[in-house]
Amino acid sequence: MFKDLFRTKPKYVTVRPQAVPVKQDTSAALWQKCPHCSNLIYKKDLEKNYHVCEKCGFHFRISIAERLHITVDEGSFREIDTHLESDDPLKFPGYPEKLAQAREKTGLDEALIVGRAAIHGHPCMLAVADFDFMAGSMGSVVGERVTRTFEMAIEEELPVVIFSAGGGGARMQEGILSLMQMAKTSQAVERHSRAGLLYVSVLTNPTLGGVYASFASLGDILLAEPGALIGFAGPRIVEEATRQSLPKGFQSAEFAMEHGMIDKIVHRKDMRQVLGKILSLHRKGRVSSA
Amino acid sequence: MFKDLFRTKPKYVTVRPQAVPVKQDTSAALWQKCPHCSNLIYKKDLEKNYHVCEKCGFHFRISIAERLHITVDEGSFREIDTHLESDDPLKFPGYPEKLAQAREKTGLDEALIVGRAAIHGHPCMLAVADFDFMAGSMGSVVGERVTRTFEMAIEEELPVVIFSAGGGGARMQEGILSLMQMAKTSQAVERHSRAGLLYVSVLTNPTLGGVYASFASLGDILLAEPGALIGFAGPRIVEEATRQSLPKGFQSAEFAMEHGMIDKIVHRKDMRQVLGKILSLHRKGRVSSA
Amino acid sequence: MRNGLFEWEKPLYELERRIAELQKFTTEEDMDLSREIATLEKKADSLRREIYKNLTPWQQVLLARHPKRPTTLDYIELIFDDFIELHGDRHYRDDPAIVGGIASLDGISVTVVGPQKGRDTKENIRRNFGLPHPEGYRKALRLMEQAAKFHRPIISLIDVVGAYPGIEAEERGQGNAIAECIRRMSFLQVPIICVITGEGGSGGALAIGVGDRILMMEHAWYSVISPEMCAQILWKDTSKAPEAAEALKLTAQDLLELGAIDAIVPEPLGGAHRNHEEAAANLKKALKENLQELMQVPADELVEQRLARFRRIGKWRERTMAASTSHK
Amino acid sequence: MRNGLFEWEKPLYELERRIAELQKFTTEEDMDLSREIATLEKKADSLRREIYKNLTPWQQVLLARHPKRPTTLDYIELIFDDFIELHGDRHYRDDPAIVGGIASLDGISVTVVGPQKGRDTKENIRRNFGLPHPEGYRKALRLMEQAAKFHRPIISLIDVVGAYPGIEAEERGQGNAIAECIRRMSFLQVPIICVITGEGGSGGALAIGVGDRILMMEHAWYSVISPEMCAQILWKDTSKAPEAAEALKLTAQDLLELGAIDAIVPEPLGGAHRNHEEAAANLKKALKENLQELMQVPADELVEQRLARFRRIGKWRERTMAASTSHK
Ligand SMILES: [Zn+2]
Ligand SMILES: [Zn+2]
Repeated sequence: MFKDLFRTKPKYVTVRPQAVPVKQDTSAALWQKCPHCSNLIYKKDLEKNYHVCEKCGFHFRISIAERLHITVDEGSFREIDTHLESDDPLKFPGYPEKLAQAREKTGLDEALIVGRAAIHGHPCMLAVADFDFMAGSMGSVVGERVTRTFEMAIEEELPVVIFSAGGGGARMQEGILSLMQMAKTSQAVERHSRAGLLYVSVLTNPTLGGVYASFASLGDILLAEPGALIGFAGPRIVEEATRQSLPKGFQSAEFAMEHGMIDKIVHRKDMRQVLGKILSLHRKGRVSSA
Repeated sequence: MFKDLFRTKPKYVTVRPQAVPVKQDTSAALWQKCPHCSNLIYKKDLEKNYHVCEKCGFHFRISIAERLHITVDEGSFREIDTHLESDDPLKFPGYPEKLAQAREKTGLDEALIVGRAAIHGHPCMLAVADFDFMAGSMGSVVGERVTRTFEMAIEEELPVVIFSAGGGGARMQEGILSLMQMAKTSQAVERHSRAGLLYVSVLTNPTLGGVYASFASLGDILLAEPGALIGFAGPRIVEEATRQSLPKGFQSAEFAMEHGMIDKIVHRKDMRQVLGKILSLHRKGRVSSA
Repeated sequence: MRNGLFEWEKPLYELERRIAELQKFTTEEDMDLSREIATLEKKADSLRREIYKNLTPWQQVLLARHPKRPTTLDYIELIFDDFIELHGDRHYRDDPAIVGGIASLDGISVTVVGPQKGRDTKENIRRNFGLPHPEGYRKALRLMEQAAKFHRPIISLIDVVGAYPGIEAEERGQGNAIAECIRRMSFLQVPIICVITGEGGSGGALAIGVGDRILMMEHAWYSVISPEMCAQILWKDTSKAPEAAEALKLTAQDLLELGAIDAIVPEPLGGAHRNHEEAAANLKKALKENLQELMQVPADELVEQRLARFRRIGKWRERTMAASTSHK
Repeated sequence: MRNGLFEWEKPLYELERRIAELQKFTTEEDMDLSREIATLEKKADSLRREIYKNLTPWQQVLLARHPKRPTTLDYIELIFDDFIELHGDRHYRDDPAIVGGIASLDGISVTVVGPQKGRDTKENIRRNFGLPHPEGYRKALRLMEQAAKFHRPIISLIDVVGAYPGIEAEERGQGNAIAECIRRMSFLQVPIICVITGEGGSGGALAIGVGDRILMMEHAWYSVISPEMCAQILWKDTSKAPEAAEALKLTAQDLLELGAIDAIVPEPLGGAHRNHEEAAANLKKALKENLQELMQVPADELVEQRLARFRRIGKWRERTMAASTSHK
């Protein structure tokens, strides 16, 4: 049904992330302060260094365009326009306005885009989230896009790579429909898995709530960027609920790794290479080519 | 192959547990002291009370004959003589003598016997261990008997109930052959499980080492008698290795339950009824008889 | 709430007290007040119907949290026979905030799981107020997978405000535990009936909420987020929970219209806490009817239908079309 | 042991030192001592062969524990390409005492798992001296089940004196973790090669020791119980470990005769610690040969053969027969 949508209708691309400009600070300041170590960094250096603080290794949040630029083979990304626009099914107070603001702020139509890409020559389906779009939260459109990513990957026997940044979890403005996207996406992951295909989930800062508690934590292999906040309940909620002070590094990628929740922490500069190796080790027909 | 052994050869029963007398204290004392609360118990009362201290609930170890008496439908137990006698494959110093002593002490030919039985009218395959035979440890014969129990159960589509008391773990006198019984029995359990059949493992005091780390902890449902010692490394080994004092109740059935390792603690007097209920809820054709 | 009564029940309570007085009078003074009593009772009856028909979403939430509302174990006791509780996740701990086991539903063997609130303070502390840790979800999953082995239907009774947001819960992977529950439950080849009996809070409810039938007790609520937390995030003010409850569309009626649930199980007038037996009887009837239907469906078809049902959920507009199209 | 040398190596060490002296002399003083050196080297060579051919079981045990013996990560580095270590059990903790990941064996993608001892004191403390907790076994199992999903062969490199006998290890279900590993590994539909590279202690080794081929490095040991613990239990005297080592039949040669292993991988003369590269090259050759054979076998047949192999293990007498019959 939905597959026909892609095939028969003209591609109507409103968003081409490669063309989206790196966000500009309107203050035109040349320096950026590291929120972790307070180091002052020359912005051009920051860009050259994958938006990572050279002094302390803090990974700044980056836009989808930047993520694609440093991750996939040049020119390989082809967005699949899903033609979907978020509706306001609950007539939730303020939701249309928030959507409009997010669109303006990010230049994106939703918090996650999907497409075909290649990494080190290995084709894959790719989805990338942007925290700046309503905290990367998952409503009907994000859930549907993630689901379609896995379905197309099944059809084309492709691995899936997803960069999550769903700090907002399931989007409350779409109520129960958002909650149900957790089930829908998890089921798509499992269908893809049962087809014997690979799914690498990359957790970037922050991945929380209903996004973490569904497709984002169900990868065959879970990678994370250093320092990324990863968890179900966010730190403030935990602090309020327990009235305890949180342990150092609570819910950081390093914390998650120590507690057995992720496979590997990968510095942003190494991400493309590690993904390439993983895809290579899983490429079709490799096992029998003894 | 082995099945033919049962079928075609004459049954040569040397051990009929129902006929094995309850162990007699040669001192002929009428009173027994509870090792847990030091309560002095009139022996006849102890027998009437399932060999449980009325004051503190301590469960005394009981013989296989007693276990059968209080657990299975009267007269239902039919031992399957496996015709197997332990050999001394490694020529291990002192092993033949230890076997001879154990045989004399218990009147059994090995640390575990198997047979067909019924509990509350539900037929099952049953295996019962006796700690007094070389600490209930598993060598080639115990491993083979357990394995055959599951294989016969598969053939006859029967549930399996096992009362373990393998405090001795894998029997060191048979070296690597004992260790491999862990694999053999675990595989038999899984074959039985894949046939969709029920296995209830009842952990009695003590169940440790290679017995706990194989078939005994692989039941669909794990029951335990109150206070039973359950674990992999015995408490003395843990104490020596860690040089820490052990927490209260360490490795007791209650401890195991709190840590999520067993399903239910069942007082000896209720065991027959609970097993009956479980077998009833799993009886064939029950689900579809809506 | 005072003495187990809500503000909005006050007029009713006054009437009920008056009727009781008159009845007492009748007995003690040997006076015939039957006409007066009948009038008042008629009035009470219509007031009752009016009140409970027009509850606001927030009032529904409060009703679903009534301390005397039947808990999971209450329903189990009233609906099933031969319940044997089974414990433990086989990894870390037995979580008392989730119970589960095997039982008989009028001769049909089933596996039952569900969060369990305490019925008094002591039990609430032991059960962490019914807020599960990851090991609770893993226990539920273990029991559900066992049910699948034995081709045994699963009944999931859901009453949980959310998964516990604690430090240890996060350490032991609350998010991944929920995700694994959702993923694996979705593919179990046995009939699954989920019932929101009280509170259905977020991922902590959905973790055991994927089924072939999703029922909801009349006064239960089910939402992506609790109204309080929603109010806190949106308006930095938890006292606006009533507005959030309104906005979230969390009542049984709303969810039926949104296609998130299949049917509403009626409660006794005034809520399940007023008559546990009646509530349980209604639920038992619904369980049996649905189970009998589901048991006719071959296992693989069941799973396909279950997946198709969730596959459809979501609402959006199509960008290429001139007018907006709605998908459901 | 002193300076990494055992008592029984002393005569050899003296000879080797003498040869080194003469060689130094040759260079420094420009004297031709080649005949003397050749004589001594011939003597050393035959002494070396004699010593390492006639090691007692206890000496084998000590050799297998040599602090410079290649560890699992050493072998991985020397044998495989593109190794990516993967972490965690997804339940509680990443256990540094067991490592695992994916890698390429000359173009064949494989999953590798194994206990990891530290190569110095600091690493040993971090890795708990290579003694795994339950979460270590659960990580290994997770990675092995993932290998099965991708039809990827499994290489299990075993060097562990036993599962850690600690309080927390028991709390988190050491026994059940081992049992589940054994049970599930047995049925994985991919080729599995297990290699006892150093120590193979009890259930802690068997947990990742069920395979289609079980290989053993020449000087490794594998036993139902460590010699020390056996001596402690039998004779209340750990100094009798050498006698226990003798009784337990734990050397590669003994185990080959007992049918518990399939083949012995030769080590460099004097033990794998003397030449990591040579040891790894020998192991790599054995892995490739065995893997190529196993990859010809259909997956379900593989599992049946694997099960049949363990099904046969055990020795007893038949009671009905007049003479004793031996089964193996
Ligand atoms: Zn910095
Ligand atoms: Zn007592």
